[in-house]
Amino acid sequence: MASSHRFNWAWAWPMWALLLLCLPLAWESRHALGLASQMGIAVLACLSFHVLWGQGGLLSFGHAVYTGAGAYLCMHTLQALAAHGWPLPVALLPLLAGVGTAVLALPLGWLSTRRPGTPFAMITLGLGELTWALALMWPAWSGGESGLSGNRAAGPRWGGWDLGQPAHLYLLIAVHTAFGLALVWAFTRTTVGRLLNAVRDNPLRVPMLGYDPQRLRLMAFVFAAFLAGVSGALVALHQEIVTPEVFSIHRSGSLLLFTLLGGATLLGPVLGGVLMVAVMVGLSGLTPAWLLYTGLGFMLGVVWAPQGLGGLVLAARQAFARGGWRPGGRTTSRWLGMVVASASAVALVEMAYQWPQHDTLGPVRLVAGLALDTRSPVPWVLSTGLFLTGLMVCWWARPHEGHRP
Amino acid sequence: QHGQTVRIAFIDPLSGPMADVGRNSLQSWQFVAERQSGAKNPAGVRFVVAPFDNKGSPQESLNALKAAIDQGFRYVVQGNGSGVTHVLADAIARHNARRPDAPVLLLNYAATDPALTGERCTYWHFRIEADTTMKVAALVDFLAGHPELQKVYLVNQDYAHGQQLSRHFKEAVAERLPSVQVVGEELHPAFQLRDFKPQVQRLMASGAQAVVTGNWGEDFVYLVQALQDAKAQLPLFTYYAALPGAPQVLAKGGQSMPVYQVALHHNNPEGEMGRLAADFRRRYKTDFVVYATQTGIQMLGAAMARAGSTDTRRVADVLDGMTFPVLGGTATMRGEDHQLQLGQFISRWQPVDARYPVGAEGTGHTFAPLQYVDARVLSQPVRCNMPRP
Amino acid sequence: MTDALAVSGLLAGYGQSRVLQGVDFELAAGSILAVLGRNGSGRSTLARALMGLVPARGSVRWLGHELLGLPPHAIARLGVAYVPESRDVFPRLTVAQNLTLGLQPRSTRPVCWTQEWVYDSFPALAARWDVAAGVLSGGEQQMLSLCRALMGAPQLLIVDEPTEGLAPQVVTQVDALLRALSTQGMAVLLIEQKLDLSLAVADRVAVMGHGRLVFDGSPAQLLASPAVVQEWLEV
Amino acid sequence: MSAPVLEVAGLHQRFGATEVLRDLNLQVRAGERLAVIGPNGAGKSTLFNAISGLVRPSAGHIRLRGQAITSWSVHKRHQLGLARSFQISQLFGQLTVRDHLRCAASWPDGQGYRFWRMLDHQRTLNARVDAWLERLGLAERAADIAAELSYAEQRTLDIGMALTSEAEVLLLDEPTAGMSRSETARFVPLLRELTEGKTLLMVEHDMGVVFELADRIAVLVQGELLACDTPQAIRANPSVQRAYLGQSQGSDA
Amino acid sequence: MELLVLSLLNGLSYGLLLFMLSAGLTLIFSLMGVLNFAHGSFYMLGAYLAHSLSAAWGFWWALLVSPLLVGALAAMFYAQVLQRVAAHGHVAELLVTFGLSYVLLEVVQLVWGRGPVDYRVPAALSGSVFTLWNVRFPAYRAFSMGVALLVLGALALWLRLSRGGLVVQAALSHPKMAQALGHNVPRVFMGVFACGAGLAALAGVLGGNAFVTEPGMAATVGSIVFVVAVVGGLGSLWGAFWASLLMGLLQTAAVALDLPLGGVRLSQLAPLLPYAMLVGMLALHPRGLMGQRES
Ligand SMILES: Nc1ncnc2c1ncn2[C@@H]1O[C@H](COP(=O)(O)OP(=O)(O)OP(=O)(O)O)[C@@H](O)[C@H]1O
Ligand SMILES: Nc1ncnc2c1ncn2[C@@H]1O[C@H](COP(=O)(O)OP(=O)(O)OP(=O)(O)O)[C@@H](O)[C@H]1O
Ligand SMILES: CC(C)C[C@H](N)C(=O)O
Ligand SMILES: [Mg+2]
Ligand SMILES: [Mg+2]
Repeated sequence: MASSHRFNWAWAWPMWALLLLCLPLAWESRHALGLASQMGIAVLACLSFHVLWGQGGLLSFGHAVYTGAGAYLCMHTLQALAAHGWPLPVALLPLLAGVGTAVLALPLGWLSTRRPGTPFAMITLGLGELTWALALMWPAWSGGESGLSGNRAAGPRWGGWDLGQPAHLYLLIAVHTAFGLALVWAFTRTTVGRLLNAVRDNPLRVPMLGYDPQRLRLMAFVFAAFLAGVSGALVALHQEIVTPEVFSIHRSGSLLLFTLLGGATLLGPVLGGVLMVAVMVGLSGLTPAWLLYTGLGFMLGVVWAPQGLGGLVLAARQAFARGGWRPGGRTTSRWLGMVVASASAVALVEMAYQWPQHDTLGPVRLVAGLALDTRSPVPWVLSTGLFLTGLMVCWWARPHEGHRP
Repeated sequence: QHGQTVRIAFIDPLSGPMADVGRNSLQSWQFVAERQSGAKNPAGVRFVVAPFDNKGSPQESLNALKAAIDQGFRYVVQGNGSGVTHVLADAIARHNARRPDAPVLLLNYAATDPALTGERCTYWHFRIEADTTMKVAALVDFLAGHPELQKVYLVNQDYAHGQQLSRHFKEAVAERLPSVQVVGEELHPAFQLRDFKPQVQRLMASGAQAVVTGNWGEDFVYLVQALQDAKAQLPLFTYYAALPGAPQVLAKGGQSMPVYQVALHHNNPEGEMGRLAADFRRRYKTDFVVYATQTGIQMLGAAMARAGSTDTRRVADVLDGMTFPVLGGTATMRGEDHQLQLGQFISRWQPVDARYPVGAEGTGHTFAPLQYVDARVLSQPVRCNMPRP
Repeated sequence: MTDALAVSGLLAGYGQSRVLQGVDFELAAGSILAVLGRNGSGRSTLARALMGLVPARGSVRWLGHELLGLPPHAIARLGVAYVPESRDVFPRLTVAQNLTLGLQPRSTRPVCWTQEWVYDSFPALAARWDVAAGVLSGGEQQMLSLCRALMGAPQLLIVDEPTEGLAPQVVTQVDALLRALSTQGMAVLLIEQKLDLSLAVADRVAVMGHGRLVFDGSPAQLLASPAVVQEWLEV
Repeated sequence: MSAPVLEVAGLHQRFGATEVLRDLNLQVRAGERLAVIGPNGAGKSTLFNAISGLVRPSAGHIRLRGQAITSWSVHKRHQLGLARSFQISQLFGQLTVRDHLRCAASWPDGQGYRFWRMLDHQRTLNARVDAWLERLGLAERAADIAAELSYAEQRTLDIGMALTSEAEVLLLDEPTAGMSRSETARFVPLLRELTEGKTLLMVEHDMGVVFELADRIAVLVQGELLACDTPQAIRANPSVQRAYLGQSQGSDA
Repeated sequence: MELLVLSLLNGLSYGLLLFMLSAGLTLIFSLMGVLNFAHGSFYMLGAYLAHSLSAAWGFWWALLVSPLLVGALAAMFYAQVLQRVAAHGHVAELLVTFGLSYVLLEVVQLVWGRGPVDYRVPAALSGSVFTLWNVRFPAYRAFSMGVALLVLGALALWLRLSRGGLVVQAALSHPKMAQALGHNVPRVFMGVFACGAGLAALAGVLGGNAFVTEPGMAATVGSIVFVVAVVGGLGSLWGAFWASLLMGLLQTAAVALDLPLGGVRLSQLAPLLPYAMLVGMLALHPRGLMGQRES
């Protein structure tokens, strides 16, 4: 994994922050706004995971414990605040929740970070499963399977600031995300940040430099927990409900997977977070086959970009720096082949999913006007043919790989 | 409002362990909506039902709800999972408070938790199926006629629906049928067990004479399999023995176990409902079991006709306390708690015969109606005082 | 006699950086070629390239086979053995297991180096035959790495700094061993730091600089040309 | 003569059945250079491991600068002024050469566990690191990833980390191993200069280096201290001849 | 008494099934170090294939062919995908195997539908072998216990005798060196991977009808197998064996006894036990029961 500090982010994060802050102005649709909010939150969560994995080489299978803890802390405070009418602005809850989570992470982190590698991964897995199950078993605190809900518009309002309105909430989220990104970026360039990389690469050597590896790991862990807590709290505010699901192993899983897919550079978690929402909210809304696409996406993604999508972007950037990308005959035709192949593959998949419910859902409509009747053989044969042709083109125009310097 | 299109968002599990039930419900809604669109409903509107998969999770349900609202849906139907219903009801109440101009209505077509029309009732939630207290009433009514069944064992899912069923069953027998005693009770995690052997072992050990379960979907299937493996013969009282997948399994046991079902549904309805069910089976190759969908569409049609509009606010006000025609009678949406007052069938699992020729899921067996328990019998006292806009 | 190993125009490197800029040399069976050079001059890269461990271009012919493009295990099965400078013993396997892995699957060559032989000639290993190789001392690991390579009864031995970390006595022992091997007809490519040792052992010495062989001749010739030593070996 | 800065008393080191170090006693005076020699597997590196805390001695005591450190953790020992290099280089694969030295210099520079200060802004630290890069001859490699260094460069970096920490007591395990003769020739004087006024323990098989650098030589055989004396005495010592030097006496020297 | 004996037997048979599952993972995860997230999916695929095959040719053929098919598939996957990314470390492997698990799940649901399929115990084995205190012990359970023990024996022998195990362990630390010694590391890895997958499938064939064959079955065993592998100790077959038995017994005992403690009942805690055990084990003794290494 390429360590993030080798790529200058000095300009990147303020621009990103600016972009985020401008989005709601650009968008009318509440749906798009919702998506953007979720992306912001997801990015924050992935950033927190990045601190552990990208910087510390710690692969956590139970990170949802901390996002979840943040969510519940936030929700409980929100309810209390609504109940007792505390003069505490809701906008501050995420930070509070973050701090609370960090405190919580101290003992758990101490337990988890004593050893890196598999023991860490598996302890976090265990803690994750335990927390999830316990939350379900303790409805008094977790609200049982239908969870706790609250009203984010509660609490004192200052100067027309009304979190009830999506745009305002969005701004809150954007600020936190930008702030988190800046924080992580800075962290990667501090002494501790660098030593953390050292621990990641060779834990045996670090003590000989006067530092206690576990303490370094623990610091990273607590910092990550803080970010996770903040993002969890934002989820709570965005959804206005928290269920034990926030602890589910699937949450931890998707956090892990998409951050890894993003890659170990600071760009990774950003891409990962955006992609996570795009897939799990966007794609799953578009097609019943979204899981299949996700699975294939992971496989191809890793085969093509083993360093993660972030790595891919950086590589492209360097490629441009070195005289740019010359679309030679081969490259273009390869891309063409890929497009054809994947398009027809999508057609096939969609038809495969549709034909059992042909009567309910009728023919497959990929693009306006084009209707594929899943019961006539024609579209099947056609798209299969196209698919194979596409593959053949790709193969014929494949790059001369590997064995040359 | 004539000629208008009413878009209804269907939010229920279309993937995961509850997917089969969800998909069947979706098909029912779409089928009924199509069948009653246009001239066939008093309001002359066109009903369209769009699916939103909530993967059975409250969180996802909220995402789905957000998406639906953003896409301009104002009518939401949901039922598979009382937990989810609670969440949606809360969220919708919040939303309607924030955007009073275009409120959202929630038609709950299956979720049975009484709290939905009790402690936690809201103005925007309408239940068009009997709640657990009513179904239990029907059960107790039936058990009263079977004095030989003294020892009852409860097996339920450990979430709102199952918990409430256990609780209210115990209350009801304690109150109205003291002769019956509950000799044991299981509350197992919902949709997580694959093997009910231990539960069944305890059940058999308890010397029970009858089992009552509200389990549905896979939890019902696996329970029955375990019972069959244990060669159990005691009668099984159920809510959801006709939902997709269940009859197949029951049929494997043949008649080894007497099975009863308390539901709006049985496999051999007469008249229009019969034709409807037949057409449905012809089209989807599966049974039409969610009758509440039919009731729901009829109710909306009637309400819109009366309101002379499809505007949710107006429709809600009309629904509040409205009595309207349903297949084979009338039903009333009680104003105080928005709980539909409608009777239930108690049906029995038996081989198809001349009188009841239609088998469940194409098996040689069917649910044949034993008795129709009238709404008046089922009706329960109001336990709700909702804030009204 | 014929040249068993013929390398010509060998280019190799890592990613963008090119290390070998075109290396040519021959190596006859039964002779020892010592490759000298400054640190970082690319000698280990040469070894790796011959073994198929780094992407390379050019031509490497060994007993009539073209080695380039073959995967390492195929090369090894042609009787080529490699002792890396970083020893690379398998830390979690015992010494004995490490040696076993030196034996090649379905090898047709006669096995002349048995574990007994190893333990006799390197008592240090004999004492520790059943401990995990990872805990061996540096020198012990070096011996193990060498013996492991010999277990496969190779005909070409590529050794990268075999005497590093060895006590003087053992160093002399290894010299003797290498000489013995070559007299038994094995071709040895010796990458060595210690000039005097190389000169003593090798039949021919090559000097590498800037990714090329800047000198190739007998030890005597090298000593006779102080310019080369001056430019490519001294600081 | 000054009090010993490092003192090893009655040190035993057992691993299961094998006894690697037997009743080892050793005193090192401040500012002296002690070379530890001995056949392979004699226990030299193990001795270093025990002193630096990588293994817990089975018995015996270790005192560093007057403190009993026998049960101290590794990093505490370093904080007390003990640094070492490894026989088999221990580097951070993904870090650049510069960052290696930065990490090594952080503690002595008083950085502690600071997570609010940017590395780039630590003037003294960076100045010190640049100076060391020059001295070690790694300056032009400063921006490269450690994994891309050649073997000898990696060895240099490993030793460089020990030196950069500028600790009182240095343990170097075969510093010149893997270095070509010329590199060694360049390195030895450097080493002498850098360890001026510091205490140096080194394991070395290159007798040339040993006799050139060491004030005293300790000969370790089979985990026992065979002799500990001035180079001349050791060179003359017949049992050492037999046990270690062999005929190739002072090879390469 | 009966209850005790019965749950003891149930525990054993469940434990042994668990072992068969984790035996495969012991090969793939703790030997090869591949974080294989598709293991549960191979288990599921095995069950579904067995369902169809036994419908076509009968159970015994299914028992034989289904694991072979899955093994072949796994081998192809390894050669085509896993091998390419292996160079980039375990994270890449984790991702692709995870992707595979999604794909397999969806494919299975496309082919066999989203509900459970009716895969039943073969008639030949549906009887019961013996009866203790009128507790019938199903022949099928006995049979699958036997198979599990057979697997254990075979694997133990293979690890003892063949050099494959050695090569894999060696390649774990220095893949290139192992290859440079003339061992075709990629092929060995492919073989071991396929073998592990085949074992998972075998577990599927036997577990699919002992329990239920449905799309969720992969997820249910997904993480428990890792728990077994780790509690047993990485790289240790016997460790995995004892760990599986331990878990099987603990869980069934917890469910059967079902003592009330505090607010909850023991049976509710049953699913937690393995993870509690995992955390405890790692906290106190990270090498697991008989592990050779920590990571
Ligand atoms: N894995 C690698 N990636 C990139 N560059 C490398 C890699 N390994 C070596 N190099 C570079 O290739 C050049 C030659 O390295 P090589 O190890 O062949 O030198 P050498 O002659 O063996 O020196 P030494 O005496 O230190 O072993 C060096 O400049 C080194 O930086
Ligand atoms: N953890 C351990 N377990 C068992 N034996 C060990 C362990 N560590 C070292 N040994 C043994 O102790 C002996 C001494 O090892 P050590 O590394 O100290 O030798 P050394 O003097 O450094 O030799 P060299 O000059 O080759 O480096 C070796 O035989 C080694 O096998
Ligand atoms: C569709 C029904 C099975 C839903 C169930 N009655 C519940 O309330 O959760
Ligand atoms: Mg080298
Ligand atoms: Mg040593």
